[in-house]
Amino acid sequence: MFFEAELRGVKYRINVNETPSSWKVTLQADGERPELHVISKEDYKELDGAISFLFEGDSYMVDVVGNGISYTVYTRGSYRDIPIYNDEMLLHESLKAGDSLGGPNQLAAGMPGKIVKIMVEEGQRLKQDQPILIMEAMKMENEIRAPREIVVDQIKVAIDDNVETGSVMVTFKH
Amino acid sequence: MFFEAELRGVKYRINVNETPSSWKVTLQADGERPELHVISKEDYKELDGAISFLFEGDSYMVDVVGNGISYTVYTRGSYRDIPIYNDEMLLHESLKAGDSLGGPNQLAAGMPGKIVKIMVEEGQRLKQDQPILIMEAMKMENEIRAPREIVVDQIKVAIDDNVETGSVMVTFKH
Amino acid sequence: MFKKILIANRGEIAIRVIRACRDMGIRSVSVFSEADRNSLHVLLSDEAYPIGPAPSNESYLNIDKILSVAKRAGADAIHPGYGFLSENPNFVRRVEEEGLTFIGPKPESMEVMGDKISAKEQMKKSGVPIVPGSDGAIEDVEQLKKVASEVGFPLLIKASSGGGGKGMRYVAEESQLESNYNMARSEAKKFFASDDVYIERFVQSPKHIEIQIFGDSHGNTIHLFDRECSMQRRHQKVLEECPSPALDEESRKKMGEVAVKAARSINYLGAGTIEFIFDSITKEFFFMEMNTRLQVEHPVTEMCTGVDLVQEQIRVAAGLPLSVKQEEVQLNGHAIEARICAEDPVTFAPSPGLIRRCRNPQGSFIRLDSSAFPGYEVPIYYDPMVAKLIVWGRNRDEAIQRMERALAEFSLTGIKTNIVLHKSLIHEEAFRSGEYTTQFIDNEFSGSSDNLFKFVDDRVFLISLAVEAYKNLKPKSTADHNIYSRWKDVGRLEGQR
Amino acid sequence: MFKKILIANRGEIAIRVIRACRDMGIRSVSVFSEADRNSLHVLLSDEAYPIGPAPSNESYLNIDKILSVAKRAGADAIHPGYGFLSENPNFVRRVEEEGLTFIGPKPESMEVMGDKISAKEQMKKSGVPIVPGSDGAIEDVEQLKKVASEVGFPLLIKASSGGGGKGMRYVAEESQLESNYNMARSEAKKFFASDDVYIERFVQSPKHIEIQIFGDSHGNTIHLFDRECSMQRRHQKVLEECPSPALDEESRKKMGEVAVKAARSINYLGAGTIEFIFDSITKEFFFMEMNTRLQVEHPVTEMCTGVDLVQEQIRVAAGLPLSVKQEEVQLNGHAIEARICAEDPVTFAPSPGLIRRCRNPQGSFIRLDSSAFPGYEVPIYYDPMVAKLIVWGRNRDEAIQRMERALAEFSLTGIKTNIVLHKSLIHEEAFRSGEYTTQFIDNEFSGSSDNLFKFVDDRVFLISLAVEAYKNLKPKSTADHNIYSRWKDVGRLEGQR
Repeated sequence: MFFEAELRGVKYRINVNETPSSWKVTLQADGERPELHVISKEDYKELDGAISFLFEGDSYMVDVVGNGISYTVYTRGSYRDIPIYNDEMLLHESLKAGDSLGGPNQLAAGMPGKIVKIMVEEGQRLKQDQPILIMEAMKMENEIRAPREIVVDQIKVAIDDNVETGSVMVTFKH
Repeated sequence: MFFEAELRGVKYRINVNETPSSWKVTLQADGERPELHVISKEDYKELDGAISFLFEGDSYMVDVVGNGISYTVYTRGSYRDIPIYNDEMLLHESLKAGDSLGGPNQLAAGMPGKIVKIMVEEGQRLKQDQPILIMEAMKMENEIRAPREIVVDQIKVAIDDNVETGSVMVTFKH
Repeated sequence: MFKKILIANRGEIAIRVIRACRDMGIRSVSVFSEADRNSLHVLLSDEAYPIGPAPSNESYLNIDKILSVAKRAGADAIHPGYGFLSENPNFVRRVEEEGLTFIGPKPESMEVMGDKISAKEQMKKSGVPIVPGSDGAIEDVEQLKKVASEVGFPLLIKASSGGGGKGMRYVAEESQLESNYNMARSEAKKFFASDDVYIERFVQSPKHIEIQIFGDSHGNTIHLFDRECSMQRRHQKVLEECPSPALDEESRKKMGEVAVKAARSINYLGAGTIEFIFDSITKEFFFMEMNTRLQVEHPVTEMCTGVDLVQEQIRVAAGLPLSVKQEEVQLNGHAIEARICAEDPVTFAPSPGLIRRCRNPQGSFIRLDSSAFPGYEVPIYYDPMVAKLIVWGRNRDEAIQRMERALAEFSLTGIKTNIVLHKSLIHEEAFRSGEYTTQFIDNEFSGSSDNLFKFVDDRVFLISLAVEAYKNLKPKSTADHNIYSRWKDVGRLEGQR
Repeated sequence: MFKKILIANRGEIAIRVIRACRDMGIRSVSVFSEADRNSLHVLLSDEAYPIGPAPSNESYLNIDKILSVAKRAGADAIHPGYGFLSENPNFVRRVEEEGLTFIGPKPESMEVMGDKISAKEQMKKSGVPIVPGSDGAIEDVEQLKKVASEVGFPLLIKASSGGGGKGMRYVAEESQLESNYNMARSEAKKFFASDDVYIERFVQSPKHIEIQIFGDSHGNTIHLFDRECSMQRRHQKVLEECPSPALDEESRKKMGEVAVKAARSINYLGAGTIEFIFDSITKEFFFMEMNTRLQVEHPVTEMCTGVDLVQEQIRVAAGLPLSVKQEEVQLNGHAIEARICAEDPVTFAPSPGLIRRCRNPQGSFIRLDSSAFPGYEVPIYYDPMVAKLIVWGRNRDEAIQRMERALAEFSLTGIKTNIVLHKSLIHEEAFRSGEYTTQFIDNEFSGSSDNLFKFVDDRVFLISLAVEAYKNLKPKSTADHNIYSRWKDVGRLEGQR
């Protein structure tokens, strides 16, 4: 199975093949030669909800959380948010593009929170970085700003509304 | 649903009724009057694989492990092994009686372990408490003895065999 | 001694108090909002009662509800933890009116120390050094200019009832003075309902060093040495140490004595903290404020003195004398605390949500006070701190090494946490040398993701990711052969491009 | 200093050593048998390699395999933990032949202290008090009778190469002497391949008190005070304390000095323990044996002295001097350790199997060294100890209270554990008074289930059980209406009986 992923600004082409006893994973960083890793399934095991991964002698406990095209991988107190794509994924994404999170013409909540202030009106033309609204989460106020010059279409939230991750708060005109 | 259970030598009749918002549990100890407990489902919730049970103001984190007619209940560093029966359970048990664990005419392993010594022969008549075999588990030798006066039918294990919980090791003549 | 204590708080500090109660054979009663039925303090306390909806002002700040649970449960004392009602003199009076004991200082102490101007006046009277500045609120622009020229630039304008950096303004030179004065007043009015502001000298290499003090009702007032809390981001403490690496023995002694003097001057009862601003260059220290409650970072003091500060609070509230005398309090070794928060370590944005896995560090010379567990959903309504990791060593180097070990063992996934930030901070030269100031994180630290995420081979991330993404897609592919075939064809075409 | 240490062990002690390595910036290499691929030491170490099948003699006792992994991984030292190869002088020599460093004493020390008779002779020479008894093995029945009449009854016959109570016989009076002698010899022959036995006085109210000693290669030998390990079942330690509640300061000082003298007499290198039998009545103490390795219960000493004994072992093995001098070692407070084992607390039968949930205690002044986690299957092949819970207090009472609190928080389900046994033991009057002897659990403790299980309201168990049993049955009932109806009919008939 073929994927593309991006990590710290570098694009990778990744190929995964499963055999009964191992995972064959080819990593190819942009402009580099492909690197094949044959990982025995004994060295890559699920355990306590995580993965115990013995890699080149080193022992890692890894968590992989996510689905679709957005994953987070944790290990040793560190983590990476890694976007990953393949054609099937892109197909699925395009099918649900109508209600995707924070698409180009809408503003969706990146975390659950409560709307404490709205600084714009429907129909208003905004400059890039102009404040749109303030959302409170965990005692902190987060100011959400316009991603570019844009015109507000609908405001779908009111002050004191609680919003969930992904809720569309404001739409923009095309 | 009606059950009988036994705890610390006392027999209990227990009746459980579920309503949308609560559990109605009647406990009746042998020779005592029945005691009805209405437990709100907010006070009895599953959490982190356990049960958070707020009972008469007290907060307990309870684990219930088991199935069939044999349960273990844990809380606050303490636990109880509690046999529980109702007619359905007894029916199920009788259906599989042929291969039940440690029935009257066989000796089954109560824990996983390794056979280190066998002191009897097939056909031998044993006195009550006469040693039958020694099983090793976790660096300890456990001597298994005859439950009563009995005659050995078949010996189904050999020295150095690893046995699992429930493995029949010796059968007796009827 | 009390039979039953109600804890008017949540999260790790409620659990901390529950443990002190258990240690003393006292029953603990916890309260919980609708967002906290599944929180650990509910599970660990002996008793637990609901007190209303998630927002704090309808639950943890609702005095009536808390008192009604206290009476219903038959509690004889209330521990407020920190935050919420812990520094509310009205709450203390209400508790006392109900015939219960408040575990904390007298309301009068809260009042005098709660207002920055009256606190400063009180301290000045007691001979505690304070930052040069205005005596009380600035009346008008004329006085502003006069006092500012005495104090000198740069200076700060602060709200009298303020905190957390709100209503505070930095003034580099005289030309900016009047406009900042007006902005500070309007912010103060907005946040604190009073537009009183004052000015004071801006210390250029400031460290935040505080002294733990303790008074009982038998006339004893002691200090339990110092804590350094200069590792802050926007006035929020991130990492704390006991003792401060910046103090020499003479300064330490003097600061302790001054703190005891300050506490004595108001007949302070219970646990309190005198915060000082320490000038790294001149070695002067000035009174900043007094916190009339237990601090988040109290465990570092416990690790180095062996004194259980929460048990001591309970003893003192019950009318017993302190269990230690000043000369018995020994500073033994070095402790560091890392506040583990549900937040993005790069942007510092809060990251509430479901905790998937939680593998806690263990072992020699470490302590964990955590409210996290697998399957726990960190609510959006409260503080993002989910745990405190505290380590001890015979000296600072040992403690730092143990912090590094414990952070590496700490696996908390599903939400974002600042574990990786702490890993990075303790490697910074400014931290290693002990010379960091309160400005370090905001002005000097390059907390970029490259800097933070240098600890693990990228290939480990990529391989794990790819195998798990494969597993997620595979069942779909095999279950629906058509889609699988179609995808394979697309994949092949793709491969040929 | 070493760059990489291989740990030739498993479970909690392997993890303990991994943590010391991390604290010192040394890479750790773990090894695992086929039964241990999922064990925590594999997950927590920096590197991990398989060494063969589950039985110890094919893996953790297999010197060739361990050395081959050490070479492959490029380790420069090997830490043996306790048990397994830790007291095997042949292993030490093999390690040294490979050019690696063994973290532990010289093989000669192991040899002289490993044989009970030579150990006793060595100690006698060094002026260490030993239990009155035969000088070396008993030659024949004639000598047996002569020495027995000098030593007096009751007495013990022990195997020279024995341990763990095997080959040991109690003789109450002269008439039982000869038969027991013969039985002891035949048992000794069977278990230890040598029928050498010796006799010694039976101490009537014996306590097990041991001294932690440490030697370096620069001529320093120190002790780190005492531990009391009298809470034993059939010679297996259950619960340990530091310091012993039975020693006065004079005995403590004397015992420490004697232990240092004993260690010096064999130029002992590294961590070792001199075990004494202490007569509660006469306050005499006699040398019992020396363990030439780290003890399971070493954390109680660490908690009270602040010295990390494993780091110290590594330092000393690397040729560095000890990090503390005798006069710097301070005994601070009191620590207690509970060994948490996968076993039935009433019958003491092992209880291997799958751990379902594992909620660990946390908070102030406690430490946990555990190899347990949810979903871990405790294997049948090794020791049943899965964790050590250690608590500290400024005094013994504080420590006991904290132990009670931590045990109450400890939730380990799926397997049976002795957590409830510890809860019961620390409530016993003999424990509270500190007067318990090594006979307490075997002879005085009424560890019946009624006694153990008195801590929780029975109704909590019954209600939870009934609701969960209901939930287990309900889906079946509704899914298959016929069975459900039939059962209901039977139930009704049943109800009418």
